[in-house]
Amino acid sequence: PGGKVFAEEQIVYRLKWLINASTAGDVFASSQGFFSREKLNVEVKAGGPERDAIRELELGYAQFGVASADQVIRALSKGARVKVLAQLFQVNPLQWIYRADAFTLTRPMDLAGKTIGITYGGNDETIMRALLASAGMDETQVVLAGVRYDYTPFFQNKVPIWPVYRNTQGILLSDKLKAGEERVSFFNPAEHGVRFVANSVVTSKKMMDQAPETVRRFTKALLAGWEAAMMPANETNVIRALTVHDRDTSKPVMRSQLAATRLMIQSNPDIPIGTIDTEAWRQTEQIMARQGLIPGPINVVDHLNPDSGL
Amino acid sequence: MKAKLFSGFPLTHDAQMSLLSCKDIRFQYPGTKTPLFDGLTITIDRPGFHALFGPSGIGKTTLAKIISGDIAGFSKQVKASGKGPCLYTYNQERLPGWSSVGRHVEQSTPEGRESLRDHLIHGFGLSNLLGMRFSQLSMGQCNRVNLLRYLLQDFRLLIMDESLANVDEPTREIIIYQIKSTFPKAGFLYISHNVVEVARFCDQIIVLRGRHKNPRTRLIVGQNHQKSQPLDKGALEASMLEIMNAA
Amino acid sequence: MKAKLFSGFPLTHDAQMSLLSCKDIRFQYPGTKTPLFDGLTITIDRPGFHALFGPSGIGKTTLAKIISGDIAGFSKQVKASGKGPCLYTYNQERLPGWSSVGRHVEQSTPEGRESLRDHLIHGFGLSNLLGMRFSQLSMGQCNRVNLLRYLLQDFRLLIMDESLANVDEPTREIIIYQIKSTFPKAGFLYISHNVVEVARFCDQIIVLRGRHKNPRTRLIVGQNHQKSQPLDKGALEASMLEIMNAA
Amino acid sequence: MLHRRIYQFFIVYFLGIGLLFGIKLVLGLSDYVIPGPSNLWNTATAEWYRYLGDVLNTFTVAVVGQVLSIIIALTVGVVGRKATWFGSFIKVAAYNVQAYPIVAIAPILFILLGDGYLTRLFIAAMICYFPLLLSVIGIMGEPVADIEHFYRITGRLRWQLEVKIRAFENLYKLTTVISGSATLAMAGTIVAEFIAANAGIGYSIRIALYQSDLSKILVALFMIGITLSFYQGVLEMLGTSLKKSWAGK
Amino acid sequence: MLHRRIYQFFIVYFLGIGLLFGIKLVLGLSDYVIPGPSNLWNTATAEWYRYLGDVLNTFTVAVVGQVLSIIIALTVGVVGRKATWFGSFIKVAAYNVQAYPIVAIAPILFILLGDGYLTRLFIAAMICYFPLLLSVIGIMGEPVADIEHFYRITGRLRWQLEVKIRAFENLYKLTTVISGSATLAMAGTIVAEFIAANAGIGYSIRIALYQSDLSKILVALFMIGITLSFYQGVLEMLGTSLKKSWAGK
Ligand SMILES: Nc1ncnc2c1ncn2[C@@H]1O[C@H](COP(=O)(O)OP(=O)(O)OP(=O)(O)O)[C@@H](O)[C@H]1O
Ligand SMILES: Nc1ncnc2c1ncn2[C@@H]1O[C@H](COP(=O)(O)OP(=O)(O)OP(=O)(O)O)[C@@H](O)[C@H]1O
Ligand SMILES: [Mg+2]
Ligand SMILES: [Mg+2]
Repeated sequence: PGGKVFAEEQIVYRLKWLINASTAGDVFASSQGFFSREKLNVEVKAGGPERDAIRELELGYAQFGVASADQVIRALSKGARVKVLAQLFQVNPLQWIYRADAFTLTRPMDLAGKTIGITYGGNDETIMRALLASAGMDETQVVLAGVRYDYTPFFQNKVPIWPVYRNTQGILLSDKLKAGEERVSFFNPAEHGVRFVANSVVTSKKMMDQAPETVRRFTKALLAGWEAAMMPANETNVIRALTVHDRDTSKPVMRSQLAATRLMIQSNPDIPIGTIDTEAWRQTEQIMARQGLIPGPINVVDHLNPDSGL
Repeated sequence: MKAKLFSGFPLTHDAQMSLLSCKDIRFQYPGTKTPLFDGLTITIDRPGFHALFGPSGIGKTTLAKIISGDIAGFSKQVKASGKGPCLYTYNQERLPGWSSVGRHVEQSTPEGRESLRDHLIHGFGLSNLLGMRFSQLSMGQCNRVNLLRYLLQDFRLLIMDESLANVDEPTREIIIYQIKSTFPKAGFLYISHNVVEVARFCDQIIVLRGRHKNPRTRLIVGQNHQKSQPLDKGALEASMLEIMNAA
Repeated sequence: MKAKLFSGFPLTHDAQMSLLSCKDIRFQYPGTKTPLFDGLTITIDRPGFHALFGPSGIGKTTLAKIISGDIAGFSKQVKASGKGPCLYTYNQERLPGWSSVGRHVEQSTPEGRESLRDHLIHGFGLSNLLGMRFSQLSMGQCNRVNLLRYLLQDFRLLIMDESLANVDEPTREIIIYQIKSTFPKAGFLYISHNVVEVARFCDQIIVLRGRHKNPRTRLIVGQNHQKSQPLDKGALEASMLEIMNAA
Repeated sequence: MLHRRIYQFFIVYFLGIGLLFGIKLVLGLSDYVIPGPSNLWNTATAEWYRYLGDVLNTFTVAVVGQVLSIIIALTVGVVGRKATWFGSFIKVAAYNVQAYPIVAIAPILFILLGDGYLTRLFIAAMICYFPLLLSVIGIMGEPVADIEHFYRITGRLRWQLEVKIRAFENLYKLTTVISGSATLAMAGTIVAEFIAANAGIGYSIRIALYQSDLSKILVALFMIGITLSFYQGVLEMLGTSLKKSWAGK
Repeated sequence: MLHRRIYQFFIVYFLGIGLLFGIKLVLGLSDYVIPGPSNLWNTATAEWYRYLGDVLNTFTVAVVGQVLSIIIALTVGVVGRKATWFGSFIKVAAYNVQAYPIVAIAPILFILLGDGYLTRLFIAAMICYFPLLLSVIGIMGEPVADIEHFYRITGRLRWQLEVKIRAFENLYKLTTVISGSATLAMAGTIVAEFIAANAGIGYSIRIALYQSDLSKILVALFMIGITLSFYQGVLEMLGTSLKKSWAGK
């Protein structure tokens, strides 16, 4: 019989969020055949608020996934055996948007007396608290306001400092305000010493032990996909690939989003895409431990596999 | 004494006009093949206690509803004299359950008829039942309570569709005498399957006859007996026979 | 011919035993002050067409339900002879509305009684109504259809609570004669307010009397008239008088 | 009846939109808080066709979900109608499960059912069935003495017959609740898509919300409303003809 | 009746928990996916008191929301019961608003009502009222001819009396639906808190979800269930005594 001698391996890859510019490399790796070149048949599944890639790994619904660092650390503290393969975002896209004409935030002390939106229970809460603590500020010096998916309080200026994903929502919001003749700025905690890791690629320890070769091939293909997706030359193709899934974002917006994403995936051209920032992971664990979000130390560094894709 | 008590009660009926006249009524239930009535004509020329009589299923209830307007669309063909509406009451009506029978009757008594009400309650043998809910009454008690509240209303004609069917004969007799003496000038159409009763108490008896008989109705004169009168047994039997032959 | 037709029908009643005996029944409706029955005792010593008679509200329906078990808790005090249950039927029962009356009756006919059913349908004057829904029937038609389906069942005693109250007299007469001739050895307890009827057709008549009368019941022997017999008018009037005096 | 439902929906919808524009005008809100008419119109012309597809997708799930929920409600209602221990237990179980907000048990559902069509269907059915259940229990728990007496006393009253009698006697109430529950099935499916799907109008609404695009949401609501009005109208017509054929009137 | 409801709830809850533990055991899952007994127990002892407070907070909103929704449902149901144009219009409006998933109209609500107590109450009432409405329309739309005839023919049948008669004749169905709707009010309030509040158990569940902490969610579900069983039991007792006092039986 002709055709393929080896069947492609069936893989499910669960993203953390809906498909948008933040998942450019994931989608591109799949659409441009990076996976199939590695003899992998990968189904890239969009995530969502009720999705949890780590749970799906354990239940066998997925073999690889994207999870935020706080998810990984929490899961590890509860005995989940999960391994980090690559860190996609070098800079956490979670930042705070505000109207540039109203005030300027150059240092954490500038937050004093202002109303800041945080998602209670979300990692923006953790980050903001860590930031305030590292700046030696008391929480009573600011007003924390719980926010949800609905931006109306920000639009109405009731909560003037609002947490957003800089590379996606950030672009949309600044466009909207621009249309209303208002300028925006972003407040980025990483610039003030809080380096809280964002999305990373994870798999289960079982996968790691039983199919190291698959893990290697997957990581390699994925990172190659990201590499290609981030090249400005490929922008049109990336946008085409994303538009298949994301029909709601216009191309100009997507272009801006991709530009912003690039700066976060590859903040320093010398550091290869996917590099795990061990120091940032250590800091992330410390922050979580200090805020009582995990019961004790878990040495997250032991669960990072910086070489898996090489 | 009783008669005097209610001399103040407005008697709305004009003895000069005919009580009821139905002309050329045609009615067919939807979904049935033949009309129940086809050109039915009836006249009763004076107020009083009259009857509508005929075998089961012949159309008494239907005709009654047509006259009262419960079946709509016959306002042109049906005429009744006097002021006030034609009321139709039947033996399966119920009173609401949330308070006692006495309270409901009280609430549906028009102003100024309180003594009439108390008089009827007593005469109908309901005095001891006023504190009960309707659902606790026996069938005959239900019949009586229901009829009573209708008698308190304004009407030019009251059609009683087997309204006393579940009441024992002695009580029924008392009630009929009482109605006749209390409302001597009002119009009643009494539907009953009891020939003796109809022949004895009613003034005129409309007998509804089978679909293929001609004419469809016969008007027979009954004994229209009052409590104080002597009863002529022979005449009664003649009326009964006439009714039975007509049906 | 009719009687022969159904000679195969199982007549489950043993003429030696008493049909019904109730002993020392005490019953009070919850929420009422005085018991309706207090030590009530009744015996009917043989099958046949009997009656339960008494003024409205005296407790006929209640007693009937106690006997049939519709009001539970009296299995010790109530004994009835023969096989099969005591059935209780009343004039306000309805048949389900989703198919025709004929279909419902068909479905509730026990096997082997189809010819009995057809015989009764014809005798009750229901042949033309089988295609109709129950809600389209007149009151007397409802009465007949309902009674008919009970007669097709197994029973040791059938209590008919005003089951023919809304049927015209000639039809009622036909039906009663038919029941008596078709089920000569079964037990019936017929509740009716019609003295003539009760005195003429019933064998024994239990008269329930007012709360303060002693004894609470009287057993009167009626004419138990059959279709073929001559009717002794004098004896009938005597029975009627006896019943009326007892009540 | 059908066209009346639809033009009445138009009135309702445009009253609502008018109200929003009124608020915008009075409070002087900018376009990103409440979109203006031209913005809305542009969005409508650009998106209506795609949203129609999404709504129809959602709609098919909703219909299956509704059928499922009718079955569940009838089953639970019939079992739970009796005042027995088991009946009341079933009721307690059904009520409790209902009290748990679907968002809270969604993680558990994902563990049990995985993601995809089944979960979507299940959530839709869960949201839709409870109101049906309440009515079914209310209807099935109450005897229709005048009809049931014969069957009870002659030993013929199987539970099927009992259920049939009570359903028939309350046909108007049942058809009202069932045709009304279409609304709930639709809303339930949308919620399910909102939390757990990659298709359907709920998913589109979710993205529109994420992008803070109120005009898209308003267009989506229009498509939902028109579809539902149509469906409801059809259900009511079915209900009427059922009543006609079953009750013969 | 009350204690029966509560111990039946215990059975339901522990059956559910047992099922989860079973899955955990069979599939060898970590505490992250399904918490183990000791994990659950620790969370329970640590959090039950705080969650109790949250549940009671939610509960008070739910009760007010339920009362509100009963009022709305009765009002709309009474107006919409007639087969007139206006009646059917009110019905269309009520049905359509219901079909819009609350998450989609939350931004609009937010603009109109702000966030906080009112929005929470409103959403709770919105979720709870619709099933009530369906029953009320079903009940109010059907005449009770044998009782109403007298009042109609004598010109006494005001709408209040008509409503009273139909309500009374369907008291069992109404009390079933109303006491059952407590569940919906509770679920509705939780949803409201989930999408639009900073207090109550819905808000706590939301945080627990963010933290992927299933054991907290299970403890929260327990507190919700027990409160609701209690409330439901009380409502049923009230219903029974209402029936007693109103219907005299
Ligand atoms: N809704 C209906 N649809 C079709 N036919 C009907 C309907 N109601 C009554 N009928 C038929 O019309 C005829 C007359 O019915 P109606 O109730 O007027 O009789 P009636 O004279 O009052 O009888 P009864 O003395 O038994 O009450 C009957 O044969 C009945 O079957
Ligand atoms: N549920 C109940 N609660 C209280 N009292 C009741 C109840 N049902 C019946 N009664 C009373 O018990 C008495 C007997 O009622 P029952 O129905 O047995 O009378 P009946 O002899 O059949 O009368 P009728 O000939 O009028 O049908 C009546 O006075 C009635 O008011
Ligand atoms: Mg009639
Ligand atoms: Mg009786």
